[in-house]
Amino acid sequence: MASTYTVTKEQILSISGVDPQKCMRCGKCSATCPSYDEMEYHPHQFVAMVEKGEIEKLMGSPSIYKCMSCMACIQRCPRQVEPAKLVEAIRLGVIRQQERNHLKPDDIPALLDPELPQQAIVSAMRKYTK
Amino acid sequence: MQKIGVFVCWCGSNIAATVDVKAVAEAARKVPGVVFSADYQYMCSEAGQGLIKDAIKEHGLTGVVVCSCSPRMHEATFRKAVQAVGLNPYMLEVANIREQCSWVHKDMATATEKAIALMQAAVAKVTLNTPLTAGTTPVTKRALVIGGGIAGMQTALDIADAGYEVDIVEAKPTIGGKMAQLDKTFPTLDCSSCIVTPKMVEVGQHEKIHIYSYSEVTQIKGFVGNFNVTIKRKARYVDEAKCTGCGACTEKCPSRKAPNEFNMGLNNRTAVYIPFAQAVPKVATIDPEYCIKLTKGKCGACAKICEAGAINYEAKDEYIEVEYGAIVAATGFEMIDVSPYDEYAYTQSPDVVTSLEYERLMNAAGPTGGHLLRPSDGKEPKTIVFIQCVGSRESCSSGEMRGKPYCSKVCCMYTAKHAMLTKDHYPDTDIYVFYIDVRTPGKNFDEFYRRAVEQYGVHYIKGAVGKVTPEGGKLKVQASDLILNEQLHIDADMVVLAGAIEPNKSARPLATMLTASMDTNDFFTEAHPKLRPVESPTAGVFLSGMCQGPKDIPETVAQAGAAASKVIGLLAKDHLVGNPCVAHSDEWMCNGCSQCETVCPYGAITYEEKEFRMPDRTTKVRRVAQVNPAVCQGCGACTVTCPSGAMDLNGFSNAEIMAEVDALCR
Amino acid sequence: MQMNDKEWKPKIIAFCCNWCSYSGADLAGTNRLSYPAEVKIIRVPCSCRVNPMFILRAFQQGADGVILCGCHPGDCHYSTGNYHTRRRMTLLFSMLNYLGVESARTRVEWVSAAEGARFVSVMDSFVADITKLGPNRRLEDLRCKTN
Amino acid sequence: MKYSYFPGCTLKNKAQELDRYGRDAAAALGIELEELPQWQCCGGVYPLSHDEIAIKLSSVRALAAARDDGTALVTLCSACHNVIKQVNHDMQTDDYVITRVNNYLAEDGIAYNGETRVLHYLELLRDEIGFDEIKQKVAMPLKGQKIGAYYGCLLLRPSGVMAMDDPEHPTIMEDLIAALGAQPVVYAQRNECCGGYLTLEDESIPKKRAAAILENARAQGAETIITACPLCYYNLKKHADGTGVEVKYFTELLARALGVKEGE
Repeated sequence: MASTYTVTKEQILSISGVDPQKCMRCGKCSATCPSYDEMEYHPHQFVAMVEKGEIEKLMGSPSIYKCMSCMACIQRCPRQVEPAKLVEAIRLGVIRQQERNHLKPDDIPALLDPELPQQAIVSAMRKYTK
Repeated sequence: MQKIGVFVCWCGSNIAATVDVKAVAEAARKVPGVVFSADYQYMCSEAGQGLIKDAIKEHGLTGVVVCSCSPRMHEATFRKAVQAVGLNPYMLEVANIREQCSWVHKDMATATEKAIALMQAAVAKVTLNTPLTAGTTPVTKRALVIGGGIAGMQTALDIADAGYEVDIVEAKPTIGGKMAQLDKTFPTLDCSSCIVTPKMVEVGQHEKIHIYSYSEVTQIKGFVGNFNVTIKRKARYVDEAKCTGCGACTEKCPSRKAPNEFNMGLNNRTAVYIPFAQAVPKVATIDPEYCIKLTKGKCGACAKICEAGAINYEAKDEYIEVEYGAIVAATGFEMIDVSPYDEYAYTQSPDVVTSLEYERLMNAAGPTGGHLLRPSDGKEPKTIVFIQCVGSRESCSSGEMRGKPYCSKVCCMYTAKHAMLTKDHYPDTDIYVFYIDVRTPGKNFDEFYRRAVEQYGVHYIKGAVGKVTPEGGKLKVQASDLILNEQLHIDADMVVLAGAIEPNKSARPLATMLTASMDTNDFFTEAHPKLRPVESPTAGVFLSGMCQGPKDIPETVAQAGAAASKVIGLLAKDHLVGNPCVAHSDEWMCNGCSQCETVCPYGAITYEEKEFRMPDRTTKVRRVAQVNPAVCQGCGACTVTCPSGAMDLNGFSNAEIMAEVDALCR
Repeated sequence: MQMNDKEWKPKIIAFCCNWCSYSGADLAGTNRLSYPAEVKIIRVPCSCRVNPMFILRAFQQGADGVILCGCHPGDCHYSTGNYHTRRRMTLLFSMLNYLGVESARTRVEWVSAAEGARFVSVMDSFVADITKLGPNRRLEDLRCKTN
Repeated sequence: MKYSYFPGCTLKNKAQELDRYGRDAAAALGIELEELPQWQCCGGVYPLSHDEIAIKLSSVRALAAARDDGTALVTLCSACHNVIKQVNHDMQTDDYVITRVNNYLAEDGIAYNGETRVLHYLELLRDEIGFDEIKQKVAMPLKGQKIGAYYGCLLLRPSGVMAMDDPEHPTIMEDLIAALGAQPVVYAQRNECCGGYLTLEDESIPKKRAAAILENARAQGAETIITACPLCYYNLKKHADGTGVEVKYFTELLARALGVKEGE
């Protein structure tokens, strides 16, 4: 799933408000991430890859839909890097483009469990669609 | 009216080749106030100095300008020369026509013109100079060392060996500090107490050293050479002079639930206690919080058993005042409280311990007698995870910071030590060390760490621990391995936290009493980070050990010796000759605003209520600034800060500098 | 007072702290590095001794540029003096700017005792700047002139 | 004592119990929770990107309404609380957000600058009523019950903004459990994520997370765990069968202890 539109490193930094240069490469974000095993690129890699400018690789990775926004990495990062904000910014870089919603309203009914709280649907729509 | 003489040096050809020295001397004669001028090949030579001396005598000169090399070279030489014939040494100015003229310009006309301007500026300044006399103050030949750990002990010993009296004030009942609690020391693995307890004995027996244990400094007055210090001797309810340290009272004491500080609270002690077998002074102390007699009025078991009659339940805190010439801060460090890092479950499981607790668990004199047994069930741990940088190297950009922004320096090494010692005794143990960077600068340090990896098979993992979950008697450790790019899950039996080092809590109030500056982390600041590393900017205050910044034992001992040598250098003087170029305040102009007091880095300025006789013959009490010339270093920060222009600096007064400005702009 | 542009040389006052910058200037001399003779140095114990008044006085007396040199931040002999300098001069410079004095006429530079070459390059560039600006008449008080 | 109340979508629908017990308990404690006359969905998750403005508008409308009413705004659902509290913080500190949000809302005649105090129901219990007071009012103490608090992520993080409790060592729910007469059980996984909204796409992730949380709670001796979040409740309850751990809303236990739970 290559991106159809280039999003620059500068845009990602501006959307996220994150400064990846604050990272000291300790790995606390990836140590604390509950979704680690589901991800192709892990939180610390988001930081390093954004710093290096490898935005396209990240945009093409399903990892961006695996973050639970639990903010554990934000809370525990000793240098206040806030990796989850980079994951969010990359995801927005993708879904803000036309026809790039990860989840379409039409997909929802098939996923619906009768007990599922509205909160889950609303949150997922917020995270996955424009 | 000043009578000024101008002396122009050729410096061989160094000046004369580029500057027309005769023209400078000639020009000098035209400057108002100049009554004599001359040029000579080498002004700094005997003959040159003789020329100046003769001219002073002959022409009754009141001020002298020497146009020569930089004042940093020969100002002192010429000052001495003029003083020899009765002129105040501060009535001399040097015009720098070598380094800042002849050596940097090539064209003779230009260089000569500039030399003349520099000469004129110097004449303008010396015209306004006033004779200055450096004050002298006597020195009390006794030093105070605050803190009785390895830093304080070494400083005290070195000062005492030089023949000066030293007092150590130690807050705890015994000296010895943190080093007495350590098991082994890196990188040699020699037994810590085997090397520190003889030092403690030496300190205790030294005829020049007096130990005030279980005491605190509560007030410091005075300044370099003349400090007046109030020491609070906390009531220990045991007469130090009578107690023989036999320990009978500690055996009889029925209150046995007080946490044992020496063992990091891993076991309990009695209410009357001697911290450990080799304590100095070896006398008992009663913990008033746990003593049944002191809390409930009943008991008295210790008094009954004590043959020496040393127990005194009526004891009160005592305050004594002592005079000192120098003060050394050696207040040491603590480990931060690691409980805010509860993702490591320190508050949730007794098997998660700090490094210092681990140190006690391995120590033969510790709560487990040197057998490494985990606190929860007393079993030998098979898998141990060490976590580095707990609270060190944290960002200080937000107010939410849990830890410290600096590297605590010793953790990498002592963790390698812990790992190796554990493997030595229990080779089957699986040991994981999670690190951000392994920092081992130091002699034989990296070799030491590599030995842990290569010979002992300690698993060093570049990564962090995210969560420790105590469950079913195990500690489930979730961590990252950044090299393998994996998340690890380890079932550990113990987790050891290398918590950050922080200055002892008593350091901040002490710094306030000393008016010694501190950084934002509460480490004492040096007078100069490179050139004066063991002195505080506050004159007469010296720094020893961890209170200045994280350091290991050899560095601490080296710094302790350095601080001692500075103290000896000070105490060796009968009088301190001050720098007369100090600030002074015009009391009539001072409006009492305290701004100078705030900017002074030395605490040289204080405020006093003073009575003034007003023009209308009434008297008025006003609050005015006072500069202590023995403490002022003459930077001039206060002079510019003063909004009413009351503060001025001797030797660099507003009028003198402005006269130079005027002369150079002419 | 009319001067030929070709003959005109700027008057420049450099305040140098005794511990770093003055020694840096000495080192430039020791190494025989050259810089324009228009620069005339006044030695002060610390850059924080320089009262904004001195700078105003220099301009009033006809100086065309004033430069203030101190130890690098964090290296001050008196620990914090140059921090005071930095703040005070920021204020003074903005006031001078308000009065219409070109901001290039004033400068604060950090020069250590080991930076003889840096002292020279700082002075070269400062003199070049002032020369480009030409004479400063904005604050000059002609009543101060003796001739 | 009167407060504005923001129930949120889920409490009107799948999590009606959380809401109902909360209201009943509040009434029993003498607290008047007045539901905002008009409110819109908070958006479910706080946008972690700096430039998302529109999502924050519904929260600001609710906050402004509470301000105009002169009351603090009480939330019960963890997600609503997290969003509204964080948006409120933005409206106090972030000029970029303040300007843009107010530009949007100017049409509705709203100008808001973070004046409202946002309280989670738990904070209401602790800080406004007091656990000692609640202890007095407990009619049916939950004696002998071993209850673990499940905080999840949203109540505590980011701690600088949420400021409810220590993010790694919270005690607010444990203190409530103790006040209700039960025995609180501390277990490490209580502030680890349940898998959240990923459940919609891939149930395997919440399943793993729930297993870890429930197993840890059980191993540490908890019989019941309580939560304030409908999504945590869903994810945990779905996988609680056979673990021996019950999952409940904290309001249910509160209502029961106060003796206002229907049918008891």
